[in-house]
Amino acid sequence: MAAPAMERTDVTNGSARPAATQTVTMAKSLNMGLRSALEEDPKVLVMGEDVGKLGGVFRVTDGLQKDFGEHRVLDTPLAESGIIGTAVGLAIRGYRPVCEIQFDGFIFPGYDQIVSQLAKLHFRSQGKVKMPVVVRVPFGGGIGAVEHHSESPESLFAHIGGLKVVSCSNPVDAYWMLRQAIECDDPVLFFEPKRRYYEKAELDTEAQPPPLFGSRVVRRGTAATIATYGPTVPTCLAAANAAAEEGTELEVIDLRSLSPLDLGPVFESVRRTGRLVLASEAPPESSITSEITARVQQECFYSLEAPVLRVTGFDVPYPPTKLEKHFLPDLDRVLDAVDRSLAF
Amino acid sequence: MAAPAMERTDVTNGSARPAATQTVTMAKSLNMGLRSALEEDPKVLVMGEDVGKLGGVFRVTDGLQKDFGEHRVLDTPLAESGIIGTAVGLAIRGYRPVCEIQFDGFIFPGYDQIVSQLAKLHFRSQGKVKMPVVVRVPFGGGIGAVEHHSESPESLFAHIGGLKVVSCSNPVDAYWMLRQAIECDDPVLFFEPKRRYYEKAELDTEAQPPPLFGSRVVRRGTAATIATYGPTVPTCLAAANAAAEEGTELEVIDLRSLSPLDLGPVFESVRRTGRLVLASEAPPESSITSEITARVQQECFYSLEAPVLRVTGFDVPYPPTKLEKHFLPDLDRVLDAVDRSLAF
Amino acid sequence: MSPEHWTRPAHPADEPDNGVTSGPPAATAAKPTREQVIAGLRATSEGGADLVQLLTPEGERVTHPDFDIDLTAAQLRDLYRDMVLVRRFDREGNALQRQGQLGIWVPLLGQEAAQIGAGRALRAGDMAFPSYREHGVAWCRGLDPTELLGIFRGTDHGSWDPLSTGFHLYTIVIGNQALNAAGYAMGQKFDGKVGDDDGEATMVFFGDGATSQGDVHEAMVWGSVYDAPLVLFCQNNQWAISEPLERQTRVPLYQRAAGYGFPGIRVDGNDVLASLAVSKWALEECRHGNGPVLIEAFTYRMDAHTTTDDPTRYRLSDELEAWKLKDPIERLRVHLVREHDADQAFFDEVQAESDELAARFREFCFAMPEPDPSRIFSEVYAEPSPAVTAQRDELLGYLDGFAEQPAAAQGGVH
Amino acid sequence: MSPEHWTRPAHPADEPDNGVTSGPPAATAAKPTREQVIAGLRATSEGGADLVQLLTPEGERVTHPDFDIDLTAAQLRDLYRDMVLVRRFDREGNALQRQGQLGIWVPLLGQEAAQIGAGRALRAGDMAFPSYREHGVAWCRGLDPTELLGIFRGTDHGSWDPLSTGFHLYTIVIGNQALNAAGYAMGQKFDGKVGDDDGEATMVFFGDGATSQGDVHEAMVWGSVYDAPLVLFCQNNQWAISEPLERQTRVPLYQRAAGYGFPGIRVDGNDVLASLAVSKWALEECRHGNGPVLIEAFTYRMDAHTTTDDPTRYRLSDELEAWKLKDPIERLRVHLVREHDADQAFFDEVQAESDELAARFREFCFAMPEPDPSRIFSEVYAEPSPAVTAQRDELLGYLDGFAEQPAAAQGGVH
Ligand SMILES: Cc1ncc(C[n+]2csc(CCOP(=O)(O)OP(=O)(O)O)c2C)c(N)n1
Ligand SMILES: Cc1ncc(C[n+]2csc(CCOP(=O)(O)OP(=O)(O)O)c2C)c(N)n1
Ligand SMILES: [Mg+2]
Ligand SMILES: [Mg+2]
Repeated sequence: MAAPAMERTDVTNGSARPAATQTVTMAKSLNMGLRSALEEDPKVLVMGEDVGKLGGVFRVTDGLQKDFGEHRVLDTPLAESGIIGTAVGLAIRGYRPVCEIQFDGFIFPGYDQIVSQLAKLHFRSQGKVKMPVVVRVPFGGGIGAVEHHSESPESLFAHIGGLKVVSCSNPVDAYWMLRQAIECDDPVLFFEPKRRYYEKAELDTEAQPPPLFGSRVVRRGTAATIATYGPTVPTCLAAANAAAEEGTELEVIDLRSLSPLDLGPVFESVRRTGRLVLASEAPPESSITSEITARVQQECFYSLEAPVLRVTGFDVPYPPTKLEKHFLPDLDRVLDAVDRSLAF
Repeated sequence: MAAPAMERTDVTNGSARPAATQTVTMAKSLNMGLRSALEEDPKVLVMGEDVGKLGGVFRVTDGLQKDFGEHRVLDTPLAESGIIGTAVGLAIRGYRPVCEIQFDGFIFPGYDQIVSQLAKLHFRSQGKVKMPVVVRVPFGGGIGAVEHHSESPESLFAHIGGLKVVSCSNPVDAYWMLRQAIECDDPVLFFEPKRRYYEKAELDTEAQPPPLFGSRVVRRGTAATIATYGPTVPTCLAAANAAAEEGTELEVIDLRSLSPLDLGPVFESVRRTGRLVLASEAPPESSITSEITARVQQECFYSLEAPVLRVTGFDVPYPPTKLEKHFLPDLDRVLDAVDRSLAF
Repeated sequence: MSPEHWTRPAHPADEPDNGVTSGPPAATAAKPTREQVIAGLRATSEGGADLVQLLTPEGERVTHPDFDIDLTAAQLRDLYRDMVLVRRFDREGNALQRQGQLGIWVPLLGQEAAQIGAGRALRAGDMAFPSYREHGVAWCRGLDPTELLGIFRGTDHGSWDPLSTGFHLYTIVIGNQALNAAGYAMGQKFDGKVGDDDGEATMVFFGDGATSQGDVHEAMVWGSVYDAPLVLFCQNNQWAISEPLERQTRVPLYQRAAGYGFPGIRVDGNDVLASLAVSKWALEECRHGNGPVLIEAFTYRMDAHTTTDDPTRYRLSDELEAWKLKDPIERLRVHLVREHDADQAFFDEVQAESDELAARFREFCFAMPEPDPSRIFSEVYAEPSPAVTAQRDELLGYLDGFAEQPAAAQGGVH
Repeated sequence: MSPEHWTRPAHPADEPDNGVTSGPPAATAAKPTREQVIAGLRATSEGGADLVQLLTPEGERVTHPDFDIDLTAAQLRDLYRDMVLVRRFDREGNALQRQGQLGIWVPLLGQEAAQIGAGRALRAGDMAFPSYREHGVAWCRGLDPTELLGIFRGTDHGSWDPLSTGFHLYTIVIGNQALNAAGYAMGQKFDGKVGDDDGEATMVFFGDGATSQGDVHEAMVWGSVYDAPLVLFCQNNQWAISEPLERQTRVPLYQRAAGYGFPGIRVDGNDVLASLAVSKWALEECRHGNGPVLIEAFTYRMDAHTTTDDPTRYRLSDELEAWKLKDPIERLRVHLVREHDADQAFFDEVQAESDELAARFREFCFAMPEPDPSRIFSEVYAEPSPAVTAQRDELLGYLDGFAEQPAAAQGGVH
């Protein structure tokens, strides 16, 4: 797969501001993405718990039910298997449901329908039945929430053949990636970094977005490569900025697509820098960062000057949130790993 | 963690045969393991679909309900969330349930209870509530079954902090590992390679078993290391025998414990051989084989003479079984990977 | 490895270190107790006072205050023909499995009336979501029975087109299809296809065991909350593999419906007229916006759960004998003879047609080609994934290597 | 990052490139329609003819043919005291959240009678499985209210001992605890603790929204199939966050029970006497082996779903006003004054006690220590995992580095 467009390496700093450009939070850009999709295709539905009148607990679906009605924006009964299972049926009927799972930790009652039906029906029917379903999941920690509200379960979907998995890291990507995910004829698990919902950027709704399933170099550098996704992209960019002040230029890659992985840009980068650090909030064991490591060590065997290092959450249940500052990869832990990599 | 006992490198060829020794299939040795546990501890329960009068679709629980009664061996209603969820409650009450999931592909309705309760209650309660629950899962392909009956979902559990995951590869391990899993105060996902259920070995029920959570070198070699688990252990041993006939001595490690991984023996081996091939039926993406690769490239960075290579299933839904011979790692594909590793 | 087995693994042939030839242990003496047999018989031989029946086991036509149906002799003969043909290819499927041509077969024996009644009540615009035993419904939806073979031979996961046939693919994970059907029925409603005589409806099939699954409950919740045109057709065949109905419920299953605010009806599932009448009524209710409806078809699984199951381990033959007296085909045959002048010529004709079908079914099975290895990777996604494409190319390249150098096919280290 | 927020993320403070300060968008004008308000009021202001009530909203004692209870004046005062104290620390929890001392609080306001009635019906040997709003039940089980604070402050996931208190930890994943409770109740039965007056029972708490989850259904299946001593206590507070009852069901929830073959009772959840009477009866039935029983306590969530919720977005204040007239505490107060000579001294005393409790609750909260980083890894397993131990050692070593060289705490590349 070709490397995606790399023009906009800093998405928050558009210089000329075209007419279609506005400053928006990620929550707002997602809302705009849903709104455009609902406007353009009458088959698009939004469904989930509290997505209607309340507009979702994060207000991502704010105002949509009011404007599109209760048959386009559905406040469903409280059961995630039901949400996914009926979305599958609606897709068979020709609809394009966009399901909201209220929090990461509540996707598991719907896991069976995702794995057994959503992921497999296209293959099972040899393409006769399409599954254009998007499952939006606010994920990750850092918001001081109670248990089950801060998890990073994306690897559990990347492991499942038949699913596609993406994660946005900024409001601009959020808008385009959601629109592209809704247009995609495959089931897409769409992971939204909830602690970034209220960060802002300039969104040009008439721009040409890069392909959905591509990674992107968001900062050029030479000393080492950092690859990451979702909530830790800003963290890693901040780490790279801090390193730059001390004269170390780090390359940062926003993976964006977690399955399929678009590792071409990572391989290319690692061949130049010889060093790779991966950052993710998820527990490391049998995860997406394990997978990237496995593929990089194979493809870049002779280029690596240090082992691939990972900065991640831990292989434990998410801790009480007074402790999450130690659980989540932060600027210091990322730079510590870079140091260790450079020391090899 | 210390490397486990390695005396018995070939479990099927005991030379002296003590009184407590008999030739058994894996299905039988599992049955014996359950029987001993039921006999020794009145808190042990066996529960699942058709485990009672029928003795399970694989007859692993054959005769147990007859001998221990319906309150020890429970034919449950048909719902996996119910099986796991009530087992959690029984464990809170002080029982030690051993749940049977009829086939790998049917564990997903119970996934939520496994992830949200079974895995987390010990941590949540800071040890006040123990979760000594074993979930037995006949897994893997090669039996010519219809969809959902041949999957290898173990990585989806290895990724979850709070769970332990093991897989046996032969009748002797099956007996001891099951007994140890039932004795363990943590929740253990116990993956049984169903296509090996009727392979036989000599079982000495008075032997001293190695620790449950340890890997084991099952064949000594020098040219390259193969690490594997469950159904592909015999495949890899056969591959090593074939290679030996051509003068190449391969070391084979049976991982046995998939979470926690006991990689000490793997590191030690790779430091000697410089080459590692991993074999597993599971799809590779974000899997246990990815994890092992990630850790080996880190720990053995300067010893590896070739990248870690993987021989696995593919990142697709399990295919119709006329095709499974191409999906499952076989002797030839393992040796092909060894060749590629040696060619580096 | 050929798909000769489902729950009984074959001994693997691809490994030299394997000397295992034995199958699973022989059936033990774990027979049901007397009490269990009596309880089982009581539970299963009678449907209770609420059972809707239009044709007695003796072939007598009876009336029902709420449900009735007016059928011509020709229509009755068609129903008879349906049931005979379906039973015939079902038996052939069993035989093909015994001969090693199929990995497994899931018999419907005894459930022909339930399925043909429901299936013939469906209209072209309706949609059916089967479980895995609905060969009779497949027949009514116009599938050629040979289209069912791939799943059981291991060449595909279902070959027919769900949309053009109005018959979804078989669903094996118990209960999943109930929610998928609820969603589809919601779609029919959102499409404005509900509300008058031309309305559409969806019918979902599941077993007595499936009623315990959360998904079936959630389908009832969704169906009722969205007033979906959904008929939940539960074939209570008294057994979920080895577990009798009492492992799933204390009370008749049709009574569940009231708790969700829609009607539940227990129909004699061995009476094709009653099954047809109740199904038609339920579908009409749904078409007009009065869904959902739950139908419990009280019937019996006369054969094993699948060809790999051994029912002698958990039920006594007395039970089967009792149910034989209620055979769905036999009662219609008697009725046709007594009341509708069906003569031997008619029965011979159906017999001949069923022989032909069986022969064609059989021949088709023998001639089914092996799927190509590339099929492992085909249509995993609508928009191909580079990762899967790379894996495909690697495998096909690897297999090509064997084709070119057959000597290497036995492996070896160079 | 401090746990100031649940559904409203804080703006992260650990990153220099972040200049975001705004919260979520302000509430929009998406108010309920007139029709919805009328429907809502009709659905929620009356429990219907089947509602079991012993004390009217006006404080009048009424009788019920099936359920009654004989309480002394002292017992009535105790119930009153319970409700006042529980409400008081509940309000304090809300206030502590507003002041940034708690990440979130889940208010029980309005549900005191349902919870105290149920909680006081439980005996020492019984077990309760709460959801996350059962502070009143916790109180009855003898927990000190301060034990509830850790979850909401983010210092732990529940600090009390479920076994010694007979009160399981709060369960946040909707419905999960119903199955855990069913299993526990099965254990009580297997232990021989069911069958006579000394029997044990289990009570599980969940909301109206939870009834849609498959797990709650499966708990009803398991409970009934195993005759488990399980009381399913559903607090129908009319709302699941923003969704009114009609998004979950067409008919009253207590009617679900009949479909599983056990009794379902709708009780006035704002009437502590009725809640106590029905709960006692249900627990007695279970102790004697006649479980399960479903209780639907018809009540109202008078406050927001949690402190991060904004109910003005989805319901009108009229509804709240209607329910205020049925306040559970007020009606018992009136009753005590009118019928049991409760004087101002009694009310002053309860007031003083509740002030003390609130002060202690508050002080405790302020003084709660930060957990140690090693807590992240503690008790993940009963038998430690080397992988987790290694991760712990690595993190603690890394943090030690900062302690030794505070200059490095801002990071940097050397
Ligand atoms: C989720 C799930 N669990 C277990 C199984 C294994 N299994 C296949 S059929 C069956 C029994 C089904 O009984 P019932 O619902 O009564 O349908 P019947 O087979 O009698 O038609 C079981 C347990 C499965 N297919 N799916
Ligand atoms: C499985 C799951 N899905 C979603 C949520 C988010 N959530 C928390 S409370 C709630 C509403 C619960 O309503 P109800 O059962 O009526 O209980 P109440 O809060 O009214 O007491 C939701 C949707 C959750 N905790 N668990
Ligand atoms: Mg059945
Ligand atoms: Mg509620």
